Amino acid sequence: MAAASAMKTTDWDKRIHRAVELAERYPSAAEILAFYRHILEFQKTLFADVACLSLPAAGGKAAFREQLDLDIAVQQLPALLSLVQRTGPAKLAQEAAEIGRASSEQKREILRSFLLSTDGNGPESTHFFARVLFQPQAEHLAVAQNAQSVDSSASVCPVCAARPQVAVLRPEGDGGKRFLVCSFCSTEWEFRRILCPVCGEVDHQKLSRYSAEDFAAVRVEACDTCKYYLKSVDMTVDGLAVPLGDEIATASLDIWAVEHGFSKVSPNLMGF
Amino acid sequence: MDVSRRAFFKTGMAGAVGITVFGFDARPLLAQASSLKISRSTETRSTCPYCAVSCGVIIHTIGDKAKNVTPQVIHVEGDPDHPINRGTLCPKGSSLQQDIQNERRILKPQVRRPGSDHWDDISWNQAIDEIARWTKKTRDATFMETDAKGQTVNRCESIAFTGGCTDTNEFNYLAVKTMRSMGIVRLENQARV
Amino acid sequence: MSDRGTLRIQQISAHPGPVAGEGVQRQDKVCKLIDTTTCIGCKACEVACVEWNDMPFQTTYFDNTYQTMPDTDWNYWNLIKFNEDQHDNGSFAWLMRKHQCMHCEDPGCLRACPADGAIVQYSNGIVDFQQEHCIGCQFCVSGCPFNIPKFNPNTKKVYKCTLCSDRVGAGLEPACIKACPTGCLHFGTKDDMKFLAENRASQLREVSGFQNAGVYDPDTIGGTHVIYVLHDATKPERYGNLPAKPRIPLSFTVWKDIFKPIGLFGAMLGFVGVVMHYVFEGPRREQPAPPVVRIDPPPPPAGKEN
Amino acid sequence: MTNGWIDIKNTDMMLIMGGNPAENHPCGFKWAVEAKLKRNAKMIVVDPRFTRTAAVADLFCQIRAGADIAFLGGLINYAIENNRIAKDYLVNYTNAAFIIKDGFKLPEDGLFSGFDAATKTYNKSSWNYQEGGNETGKFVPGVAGEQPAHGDEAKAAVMPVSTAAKGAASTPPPPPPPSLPPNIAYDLSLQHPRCVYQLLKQQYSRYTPEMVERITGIPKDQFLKAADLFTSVRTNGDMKKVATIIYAVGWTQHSFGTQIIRTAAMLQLLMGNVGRAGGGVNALRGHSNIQGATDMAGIFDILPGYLKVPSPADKDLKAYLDRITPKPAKPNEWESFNYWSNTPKFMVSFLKAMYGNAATKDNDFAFHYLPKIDRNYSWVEIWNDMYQGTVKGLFAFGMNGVMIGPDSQKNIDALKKADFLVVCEIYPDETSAFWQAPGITPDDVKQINTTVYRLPGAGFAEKDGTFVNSARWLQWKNVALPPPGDCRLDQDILAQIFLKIRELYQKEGGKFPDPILKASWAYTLPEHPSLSEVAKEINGKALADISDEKLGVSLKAGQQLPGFAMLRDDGTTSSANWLYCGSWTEAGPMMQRRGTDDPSGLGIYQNWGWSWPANRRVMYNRASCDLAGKPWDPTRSQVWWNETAQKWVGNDVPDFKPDSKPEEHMGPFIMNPEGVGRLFVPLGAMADGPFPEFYEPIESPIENPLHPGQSNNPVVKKYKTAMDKYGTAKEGYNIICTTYRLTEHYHYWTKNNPMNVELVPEPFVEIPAELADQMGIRGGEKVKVTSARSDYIAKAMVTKRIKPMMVDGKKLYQIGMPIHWGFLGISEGEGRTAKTPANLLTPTVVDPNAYTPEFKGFLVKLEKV
Repeated sequence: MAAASAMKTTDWDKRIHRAVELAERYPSAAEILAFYRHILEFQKTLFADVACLSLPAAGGKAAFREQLDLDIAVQQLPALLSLVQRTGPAKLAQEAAEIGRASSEQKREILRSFLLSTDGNGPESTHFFARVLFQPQAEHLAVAQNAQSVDSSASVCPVCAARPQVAVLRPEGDGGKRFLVCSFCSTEWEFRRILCPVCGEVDHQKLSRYSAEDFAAVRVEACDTCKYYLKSVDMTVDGLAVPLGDEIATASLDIWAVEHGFSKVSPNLMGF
Repeated sequence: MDVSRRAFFKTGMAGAVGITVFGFDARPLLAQASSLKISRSTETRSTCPYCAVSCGVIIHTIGDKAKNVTPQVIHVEGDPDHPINRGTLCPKGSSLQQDIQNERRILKPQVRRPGSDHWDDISWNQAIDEIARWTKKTRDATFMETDAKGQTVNRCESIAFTGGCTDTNEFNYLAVKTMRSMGIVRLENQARV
Repeated sequence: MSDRGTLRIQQISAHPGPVAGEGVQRQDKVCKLIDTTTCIGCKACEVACVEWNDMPFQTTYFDNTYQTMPDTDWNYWNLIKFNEDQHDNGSFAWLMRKHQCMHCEDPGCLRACPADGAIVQYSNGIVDFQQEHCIGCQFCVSGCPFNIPKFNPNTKKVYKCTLCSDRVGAGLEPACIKACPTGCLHFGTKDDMKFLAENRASQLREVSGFQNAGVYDPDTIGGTHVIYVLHDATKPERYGNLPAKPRIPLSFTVWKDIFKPIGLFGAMLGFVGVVMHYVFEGPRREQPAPPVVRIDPPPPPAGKEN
Repeated sequence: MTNGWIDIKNTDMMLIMGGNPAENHPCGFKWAVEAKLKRNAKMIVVDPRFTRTAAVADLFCQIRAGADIAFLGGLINYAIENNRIAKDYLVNYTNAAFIIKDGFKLPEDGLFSGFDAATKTYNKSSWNYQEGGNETGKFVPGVAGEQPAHGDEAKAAVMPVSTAAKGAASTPPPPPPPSLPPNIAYDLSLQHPRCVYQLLKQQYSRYTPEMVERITGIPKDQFLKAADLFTSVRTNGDMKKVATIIYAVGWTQHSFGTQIIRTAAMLQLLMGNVGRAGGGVNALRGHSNIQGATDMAGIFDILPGYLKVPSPADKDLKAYLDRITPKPAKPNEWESFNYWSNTPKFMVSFLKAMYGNAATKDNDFAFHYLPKIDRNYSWVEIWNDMYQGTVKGLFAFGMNGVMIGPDSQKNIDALKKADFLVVCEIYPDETSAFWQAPGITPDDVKQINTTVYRLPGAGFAEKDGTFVNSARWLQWKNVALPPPGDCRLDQDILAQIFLKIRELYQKEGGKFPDPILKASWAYTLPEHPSLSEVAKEINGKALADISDEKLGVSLKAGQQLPGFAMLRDDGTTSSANWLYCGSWTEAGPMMQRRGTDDPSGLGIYQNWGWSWPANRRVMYNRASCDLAGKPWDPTRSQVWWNETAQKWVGNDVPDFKPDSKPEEHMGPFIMNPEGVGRLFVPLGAMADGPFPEFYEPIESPIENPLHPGQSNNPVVKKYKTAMDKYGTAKEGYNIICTTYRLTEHYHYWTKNNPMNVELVPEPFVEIPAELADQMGIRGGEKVKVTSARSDYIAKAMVTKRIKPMMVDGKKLYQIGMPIHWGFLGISEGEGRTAKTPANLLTPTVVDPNAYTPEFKGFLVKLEKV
């Protein structure tokens, strides 16, 4: 598995730079990417904090979220709320303000409930705050656990059991080997081509790929059987892409997909 | 995923008011989405038809049968998942697209009549009728039910069938079934040559 | 796709003054490693090069060799050279060397080029021709110690391997690399490739009995961004005229050393000179000193260079 | 391949001979390179030419084309002489210890015992084991000692005993029954002079390094270097390391091709390399589905799954099954699985697949619907008989017989005599256009009365279905696009022709219409048979409710069979090919699987596609373990005996009876009735000898140095039509010629692809530089190569990669040419070639076992044009 290469703070810089670059390239998503960049910068500092913490011993998949440190997240919540109020979109900023007014017990509960959910990456704004706060920890933990998947058809993350955010094709010989990127801990795991990550469909006639000239390296990989889709970032076309960022920058493809009756496997950090 | 979640995600992107659930302005995105020229392609797993390493290939085809667009192969990729070739191809495999779409392909049935110095077009029906007629005539004229010792042989020695080394197992079985059933004993492929 | 904007320029031909971005945003030096000891001469890399660069098919002719054509061409940048290597002691080898631009650290073509911006060297080491600035003078042909730049008489421009600068600019490896079925081609940072190459060379020395195995990365031109592992690094000539000590013709070194410090004025003079030459004499056909290395060979004698 | 492509990475030593994988299988060859890089494995290449494979080898030996048995026999001799053999393996897993009947004679004079010169065949009754059980230690070695070093001494030690034994040599014994004895006599000390090991040793003691040099042209010191290197994996009998042998049609295409492969197999058995990861005897097949086409019996002498075709003497199914089903033949103290004892189940299930309800117990399951044969109808016989006027019609589906040869002109002339020819192709090919061949005048054309149908078939991407690779992997491919123009799927074309014929028989009657009318054709769309349906039919299904308690399987009628262990001989199962039973089960199409997991790291990939038999990837893998069931090399553990579970388990599917305890001493070679590997092939399996013997190619420049009186393979027959001419050195045909393929081209197919044509545009002849110098030929000049059949014109490639060689004291030259050009193609169309297919030159003569023509190593003359 080429996945789960050790995450370093420089990788956060790479994501931040890419978000800036993408915002220039795709004005339609500039507002979203600008906010995403702020979030990344915030997460980068969080990551630097957790990176020096000692980690609990590796546990099972189910226990992954339980290993995350709630206190750190609670402690960082006010800074995030303030950031969102300053730089976030209206609705989210309003939400941040409301949470800010909640009791500390309520705040803690919001974050705790995220840890209890098995797949709490929904577009709800409460999940947004929790996700932003726990993700750096999750990434750190995931790298440390270095869970290897022998199964190239696992539809959820072998480390934290969350759904994939985006697929990435990395060069393998003349072709592109597919990996899925976890929507929570950002682990990449090998996932075979011509296979639906949601329903397991293998009939190539039902697995369409939709691409637009505007986005050379990103396309919609949709399944006609379950009607779910996942975007894929083809690094054999653009080796500079950062899958999570490019996924966000190509939001108009999501609109196209939704309008054509497909549903996304997992909403991204920006809520779509 | 259950239906309610699906419905929820569907609305997750852009509401009627032109903002996303988080309140981003979705109008530029909607505008871009409506101008996207989307092409649909499929990826088909296949096996290189040349040597018996059997490199996996993924054939990228564009075109939508439903929309009456003739499918076109736009790319042949070494299958990165294939354990043997791992995405690589030799110079023959790399140029497979030229084999799939090649202007030298024969595209219609033809017949060369006795004594003729050229090909004539022939319809499929006519060709198949004539071939069947030839086969029956030849078989009936030469079929041996017993040999000189009176032993049952049920064979036809006057017709031969050759081929199959670059066709599928299933085709080969149909060849065995049809030819052996006609008593044809001269059944050969590239195994010896 | 072809996003060369992401590559930082380090040197520009005939360019006065400092180079934009030079020394400011350095990128890792890139390098292509060719292990000739595991190359099987299958030419998958040639096909990949033709396909990626969208070269027109051309008619080739049998020339007493497995080699696709005698030399690289303006529309065929990557060629495996097949060399029959007979030694006096009776030992024999069939050496196959993937031949293409070496992307010299000190590029003779760039030094020789009088046209502003026609040849650039990116800070990652790739030497790239910008045909829109090329004036067709073919000085670069003379300046190259590896006989790489090739003139297209129709467009009156010179072409060569770009190390897929468009792909590298997009974070990809060159097209030839991905095509290699035996994995004898590698691409990465120069440091990594050198490490890999030296490891392989020592394996060859220690396990395979090639006592002279080594890495070709000639220091006479500051090293190259295409390096070879050779069974016998002491005799690179055996691999189809790979020079042991490639050198840029003196006149071009001098040309650059004299004119570049003078800056704008000198370069203008040089450029004007070339333009004048073009105006009065038409595009250059024959080279001034130093003499052209590239001479159409006579019909090869029996058994030569297969 | 006994092993597989990826498995090559597990080897320590490669002998690549009779094949050129770097050129012909580049993406498979990567695993050979991997072994070199990661394991420091060594590669020895033996070939008439210094090829692109040789270019990356550690050691290259240039061999005279066709001298392979001498080289391999020399290796056997070297391994024995230097104790580089696998003693335990040899004694327990091969028939080394078995004692051969008195009266068997080795071919010192070129003939084994039993030769009948009149019919050019052998009476093989003496090629058999002696009955009698354990003789271990009962033989007291003679004065010559137990390990005679030289052939003559060995002979001296053996001959008196064999003639003296039982005192029955003077009176001819009655003809023995044509079967193996049930209780084979054996000597575990391997000392008995007639035990297989001693005979083997004696046979190959004649293949001294000096003799190898005389025959092969490989200097003695080079041969010894190669022999020392190859056998070094078994230094002092240590079993850890493994060597593989890799070959292709450079071995098969000789008038003794099968025996070359046998020599290699014997060497591997002797050294204990069969069944092991990184070992084996590995045929690299040249076409995408030639393995599947052979498994499915697209050849005259077998039925699917390598069942034998019935003969006229098989008066009913029982007689047939009695004849072809082997009975265990082994030492009483040993076990033998004798898997072919299941033959009746395989055969009845096959007949049920073919004829469905029309195959009943009462009609012998339609046994007589199948044609019966008692002669050779192989490839060259088709053309020979067509040339002689007895074959009147030919179907050619993707097979270009004119180009393939041998003797293309004979094939063209044969087609002129046929009534009809049906060609299904994707490109215009030389066979359908035979009447347009160069040299045929407008007047000639008028005289050609053959009706030719050229039907546009479908390319690989337009069809689904299964290909089987060289490693026996079944892999399904899907349809990527529909055929262009009026092209049709090949299976549809075949179905439509057959159904039309059936319709004619229905309406009009005719000769023995039953099998045509009753062949099972239950496809949803009869004129467009779905290959998925066909694939399921090939796997087979239960026709009634059946169950097997021991396997814990019970099936309802109509369910797909899980594997061949469920096959029945009572008509309650159908399966068109027992070997593929398990490929499409109730769990789905196993050959479509794409699991990329390989937990052992050995490259087994159990969940990718499906491999016959029973999804095992390395055949005979029981032999990868010692007697106690422990892997010879624990770092390459394939299977092993699990004492707790009391069964064989492992990373691969054990090729063995799963619950047979090691102490039962069941042999690992379960397809042989003896259960062990055959160093000596008893009775009828080989036409030309139980041990391989070196014979000269039919066209040879020298007399066989071993026995000049019997130079060629004694059972090989020459053909006798006016077209069949064989050249001799005396007539001036004194250059050895061989043919081959190039990396850049695939047979007669890629000459239609511009990129491949650009890479290698024209035909050529590779000529040694020394010969070219003598003849004043310069590279690029046109030369004419002439054989006794015809001539071939192309440009000369003057090369140092082919050296002159000293063979039996004579200086000889070899030349060679690729086969890819004919008279239709891009270069041909541009007038850039002489339009002379290489196979104009090759002779019609075949290997007596596999009927493969001798494309390699024939004689020619060379001249400047």
